[in-house]
Amino acid sequence: MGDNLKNTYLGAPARVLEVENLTSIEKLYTLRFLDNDINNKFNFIPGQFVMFNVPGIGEFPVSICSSPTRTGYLQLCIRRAGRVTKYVHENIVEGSIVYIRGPYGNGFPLEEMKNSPIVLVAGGLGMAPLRSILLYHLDTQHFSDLYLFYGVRNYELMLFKREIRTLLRGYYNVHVYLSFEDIDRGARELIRLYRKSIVRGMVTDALEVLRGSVPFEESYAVMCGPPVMYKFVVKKLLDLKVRPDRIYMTLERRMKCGIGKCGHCIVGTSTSIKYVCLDGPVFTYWDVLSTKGLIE
Amino acid sequence: MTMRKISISELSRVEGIGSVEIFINGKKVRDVRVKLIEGLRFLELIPRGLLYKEVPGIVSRICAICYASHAIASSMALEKALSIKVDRRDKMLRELLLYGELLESHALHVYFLIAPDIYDELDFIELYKKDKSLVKEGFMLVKLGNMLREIIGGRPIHGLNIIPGGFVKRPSADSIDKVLEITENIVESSLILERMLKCYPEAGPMEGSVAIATGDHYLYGNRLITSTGKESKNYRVILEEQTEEYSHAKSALHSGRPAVVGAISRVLLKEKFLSREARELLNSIEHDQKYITYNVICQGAEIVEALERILSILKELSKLNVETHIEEPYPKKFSGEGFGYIEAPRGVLVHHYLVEDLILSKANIITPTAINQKSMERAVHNHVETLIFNKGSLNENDVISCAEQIIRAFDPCISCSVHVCFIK
Amino acid sequence: MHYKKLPKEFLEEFINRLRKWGEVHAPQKKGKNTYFFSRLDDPSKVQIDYTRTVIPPTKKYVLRPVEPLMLFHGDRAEEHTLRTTKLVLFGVHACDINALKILDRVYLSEPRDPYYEIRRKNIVIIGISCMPDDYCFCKSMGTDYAMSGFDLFLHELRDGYLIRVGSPMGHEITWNISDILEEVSEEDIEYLKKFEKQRLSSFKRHVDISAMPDILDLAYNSRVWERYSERCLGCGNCTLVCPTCRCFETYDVWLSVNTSMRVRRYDSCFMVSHGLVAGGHNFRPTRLDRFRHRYYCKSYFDPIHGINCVGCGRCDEFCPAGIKHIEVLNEVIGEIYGR
Amino acid sequence: MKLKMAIFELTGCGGCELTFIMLNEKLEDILELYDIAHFKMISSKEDLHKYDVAVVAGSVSTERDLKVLESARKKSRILLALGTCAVHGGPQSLILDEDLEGALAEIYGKKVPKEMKIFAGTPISEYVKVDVEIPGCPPESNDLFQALVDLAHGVVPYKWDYPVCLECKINETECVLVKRGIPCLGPITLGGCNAVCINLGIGCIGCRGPLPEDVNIPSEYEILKSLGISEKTIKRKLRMFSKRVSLNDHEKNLYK
Ligand SMILES: Cc1cc2nc3c(=O)[nH]c(=O)nc-3n(C[C@H](O)[C@H](O)[C@H](O)COP(=O)(O)OP(=O)(O)OC[C@H]3O[C@@H](n4cnc5c(N)ncnc54)[C@H](O)[C@@H]3O)c2cc1C
Ligand code: SF4
Ligand code: SF4
Ligand code: SF4
Repeated sequence: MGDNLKNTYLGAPARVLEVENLTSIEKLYTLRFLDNDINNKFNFIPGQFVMFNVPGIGEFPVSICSSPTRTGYLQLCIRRAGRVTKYVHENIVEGSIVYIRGPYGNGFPLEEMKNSPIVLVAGGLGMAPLRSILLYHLDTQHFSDLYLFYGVRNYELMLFKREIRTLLRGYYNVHVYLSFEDIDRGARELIRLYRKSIVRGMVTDALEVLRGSVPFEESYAVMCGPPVMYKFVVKKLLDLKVRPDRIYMTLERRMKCGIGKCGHCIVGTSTSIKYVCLDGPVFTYWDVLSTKGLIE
Repeated sequence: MTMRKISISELSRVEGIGSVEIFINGKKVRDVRVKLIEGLRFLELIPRGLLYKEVPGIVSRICAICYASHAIASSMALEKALSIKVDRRDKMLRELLLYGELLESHALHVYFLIAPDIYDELDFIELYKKDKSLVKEGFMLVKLGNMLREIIGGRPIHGLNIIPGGFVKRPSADSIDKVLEITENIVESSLILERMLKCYPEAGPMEGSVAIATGDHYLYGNRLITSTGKESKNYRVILEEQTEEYSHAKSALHSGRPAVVGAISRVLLKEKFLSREARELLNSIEHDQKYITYNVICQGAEIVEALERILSILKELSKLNVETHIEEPYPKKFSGEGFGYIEAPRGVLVHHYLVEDLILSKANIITPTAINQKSMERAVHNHVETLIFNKGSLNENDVISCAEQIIRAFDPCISCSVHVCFIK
Repeated sequence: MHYKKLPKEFLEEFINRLRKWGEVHAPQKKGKNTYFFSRLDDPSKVQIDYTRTVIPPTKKYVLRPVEPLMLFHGDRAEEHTLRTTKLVLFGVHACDINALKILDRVYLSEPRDPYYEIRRKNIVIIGISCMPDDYCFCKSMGTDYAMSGFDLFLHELRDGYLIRVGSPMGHEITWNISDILEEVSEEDIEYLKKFEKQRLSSFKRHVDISAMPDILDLAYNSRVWERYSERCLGCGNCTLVCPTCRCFETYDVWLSVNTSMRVRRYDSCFMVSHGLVAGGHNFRPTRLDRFRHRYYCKSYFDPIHGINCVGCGRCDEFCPAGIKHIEVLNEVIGEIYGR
Repeated sequence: MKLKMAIFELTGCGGCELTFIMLNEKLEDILELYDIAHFKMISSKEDLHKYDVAVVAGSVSTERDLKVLESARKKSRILLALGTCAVHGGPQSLILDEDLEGALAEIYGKKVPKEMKIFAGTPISEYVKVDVEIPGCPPESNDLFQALVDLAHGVVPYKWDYPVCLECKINETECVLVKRGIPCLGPITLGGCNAVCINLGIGCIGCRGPLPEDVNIPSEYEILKSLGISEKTIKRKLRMFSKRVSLNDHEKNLYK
């Protein structure tokens, strides 16, 4: 871990190369640092995040959703959620300059997971950091098998539609399962085409449906989603016999610095104070057990 | 012949919300109604039950433009009620503060509200596009006034530093020196003011109105005096209450005649207090004193006066050793009744309190605009009638713009006016 | 350790000589009995036996309450450059010196905070011994004595001060002013022993911290938290004055239409927005959550530096609701012990 | 392109409008971003079409106020409530609807003005949706500046939630409450004023209104009571600037 960049709080200027509308509230930004040196040097682990600094407006943490194997650019999927992200959606366009610092956080322990099956459980925007692992696997065949469970309200709100549809069609050792709470037109179309891969309901329902078909006992599980999701998914995974020490999750807190100074992301009690930005954002189930308040 | 009604639904470039209705029957004006229709603020009822010290800070909320006048009038009334002494240095500071407020309020009125009339613009922003220097001069004066309100009053608006007995904290020597330097620079520079006021047209004859002011000192006093020669320590002898069903402000009369207060009354009744510089300005401008527009000329003179006074008081203060921390003044009595008379920028302001066991039990406040209300009607009345007489016919827009200009010349502050409550 | 003695009559001279190593800042008085560190122009103004300052000097001078971080002109950004002066903090208490070590751990761990680092490097710390008042409980926290973290530390003697020299910088100072220093005598050591004994027996408040982190953790659902959080105003005074609390907020301020400045300022975990994340979810939605969080954060047992609280008593002294940190802890602990 | 701004005055002391003038040099910056289409206090201009930003100052106290407010809302994209009267109701909100008749009789006697319907002073958010709130009596002109520049750039202005105590501590002022026993509403009052009053040595009187979310009135009540202040005075102090402060059953006839 550490800082690839010189200035701790300012970051390095980067140009927006492309903006793609993913849904009505999420956009994908492709960026490249102005300084080529940094582009070459910039290296990260899936699960890490950067601070996205908009001059004069503010700064926020955002997970990197491209893969470290694809160098020279950086992709960030940003949801319109508040002050700065609203500004970004409305005013940051192709050619805009923003400042990026990082990568920060621990990232997923990929070495440990090598050659095992992996289960990715994503809820809503939680797909963003998990896409990084997905792409990494596509490029390196890091895991023996990759099972993606992606729960989203409806097709309209689904991220990375093109990529996921490609994978749904069938890809060597990548298996994609989707769950929709509401069946809109897109969802209906998907159900028609890939009936076996789509479940109506929550992501936990999808996991349940696949009980017996996915080797949960040997798998690593990684999850990311809205705060309310964790409790239920962890319970389900344990129920499906995923080993407790193989459950990983990436969490979110308010962050003003990203480097363990500002104190906003501190969680835990007298025996277990943790900084989400330094000790996380990737945590294990063990961390959750020993740190009160981590997922609730 | 039928009655015509001309109305101005909302006056512009005045402080607060007011409207005017003029009823005309043939060549005669039947009635003029100035309606001060801003919502009620109840500021005489609200501070009841508070500790006496806290009252000036709350009643100052009557008006932002002259908050310090309210706070000082309130403090003076409480000092009388409870026999609280005021140190000489605090008296000087109060005077300085009042002059600062006078400067701020008059500069706002003359440069930002009246000047567009003189140069035929809709507002000072348009004026600024054509003539930066005039508006900048206005800002410079307003800023100085506000600076004084900040360092002495505690904040440019609604500062809480003013309490019965003086101040919580006196301004530091540094801040005095800083303002002194700024004031010196302004006094040395030559103002456009006089040139501008020379172009200001006359309007609004004031026959029949009685001028009222405080006695003793240019900005305050223990008694009220009038142009009819009457004087009294009891404001109720001078001012008679009256409620109009169409206005939220109670108006006041003197012996059945409309009263007028403000710069014009001060100059007419107390010219001898003015400095040479202020009198020079008055003499250099030809403007008939019988028109209310003369009020604006007097305001101009008072701007000059305020600058001179501010300079001399600051000079004196910078020589004194004014320590910032003071012992809190204490009351000698716990109950009592007291009046405070101040010349707020817009004229006579009366605060009258009853205190029981250091807690305020009753309050009565009379503000200048409420007193002026009847005179405004009278001036518009007179003017419109002359207009019809001179021109024969009547153009509604002319009437409206004239009436607005006349009322504006009074510098009404409607926010202030809507709290009148006489103790029965 | 290296020891020297400063005779009392040379105290002012000593302070004046310190100016060679930087601007001297020392405890001074405000109002009736409020103390704060600020530049000392007149050495006779120093409040040498002050109780505690509002903002701890060790926090105030390294982590400014409000500090510009960078400037933006359109999308051009530039770092706010620091012009630091060298400072000598004269009269720092042991608890604050120990607290600075905790701040150091946070701000000087990688990636370092550049603003903190520059300021930290430019500070000379001169400690001074003190007698506990009603609020102090540093003894319980093991922070009542500074064994490191200072350049010089003065201990009151009858006729002077025993100086402990804690760093090469400290040595440079004593070496330079050796003309006003003396050697420590047997009598001085006796006095020091007596002083320390009296100091240690003067504490009125105690808490047993040996198993505290675990006990508190187990008492997560204790009613004590609830009872006190009903009294707590959530004003954050306790965190702002704490020498080990260091949360900051950042925000952007417009200087004109197109230029702006990013600023950081002290923040407090008592603010509702502190635990808010995207989507409006709040991780500490109630005052109870926030109240408890502070106690947990302060009572965290760090494997290297021990407990996150140094027992300076500031939070107690400045709490408008009169909530006493140590009373709350003792009540929670007592409850688990089955009282 | 410049945005169009309109400023509307309801019932208040004029201080909020005055904060525009207090921007001094910065007013020029604002005029670079905005055209002022309507501002009765300083301008005779009348532009009654749509506005990008409508600034509303003062409380709703008359029928006329309500009409102005409703039309301001209809015509504008963003509505900004300026000042404690607009945000919280201001001092006039101490007189509740049920007190109104008595209060009017006390002021006017039998001849009560009939021209217009009078309400108890009410925050504007009770009638229309408010997008941005800048409380303060008077509001800080810098807050106004920041918000207007933010809006012109398309950013939502910050909404702070820290109390006066925070700034009081940052200034290292002597806490008048704990050190001198002077009643101070700082702990429950929204900060942003740089704790000016405490700098002078006076307790906060709560002119910026209560904290937006979690505000512990009962505890503050107990603190003031322990200073020996009478119940009646405390209630009045707490409710002085804000209708939002709830004192439950104590509220009736607060003014008497
Ligand atoms: C490690 C990490 C990774 C992340 N990765 C991503 C990612 O890949 N993509 C992504 O889109 N986001 C991601 N986020 C979340 C992202 O950082 C937030 O969405 C972002 O900080 C929002 O910033 P903002 O300035 O737009 O919102 P802010 O204005 O700071 O508001 C944040 C949230 O607080 C709430 N809020 C703020 N003010 C108020 C108020 N006055 N009243 C009520 N609610 C309020 C809002 O609900 C808002 O959603 C990540 C966060 C973390 C910690
Ligand atoms: S928690 Fe209280 S006693 Fe402990 S270090 Fe912080 S302020 Fe001092
Ligand atoms: S200082 Fe006291 S009242 Fe304020 S947040 Fe801390 S514990 Fe609560
Ligand atoms: S003086 Fe008032 S605002 Fe300041 S810290 Fe004390 S209670 Fe808070």
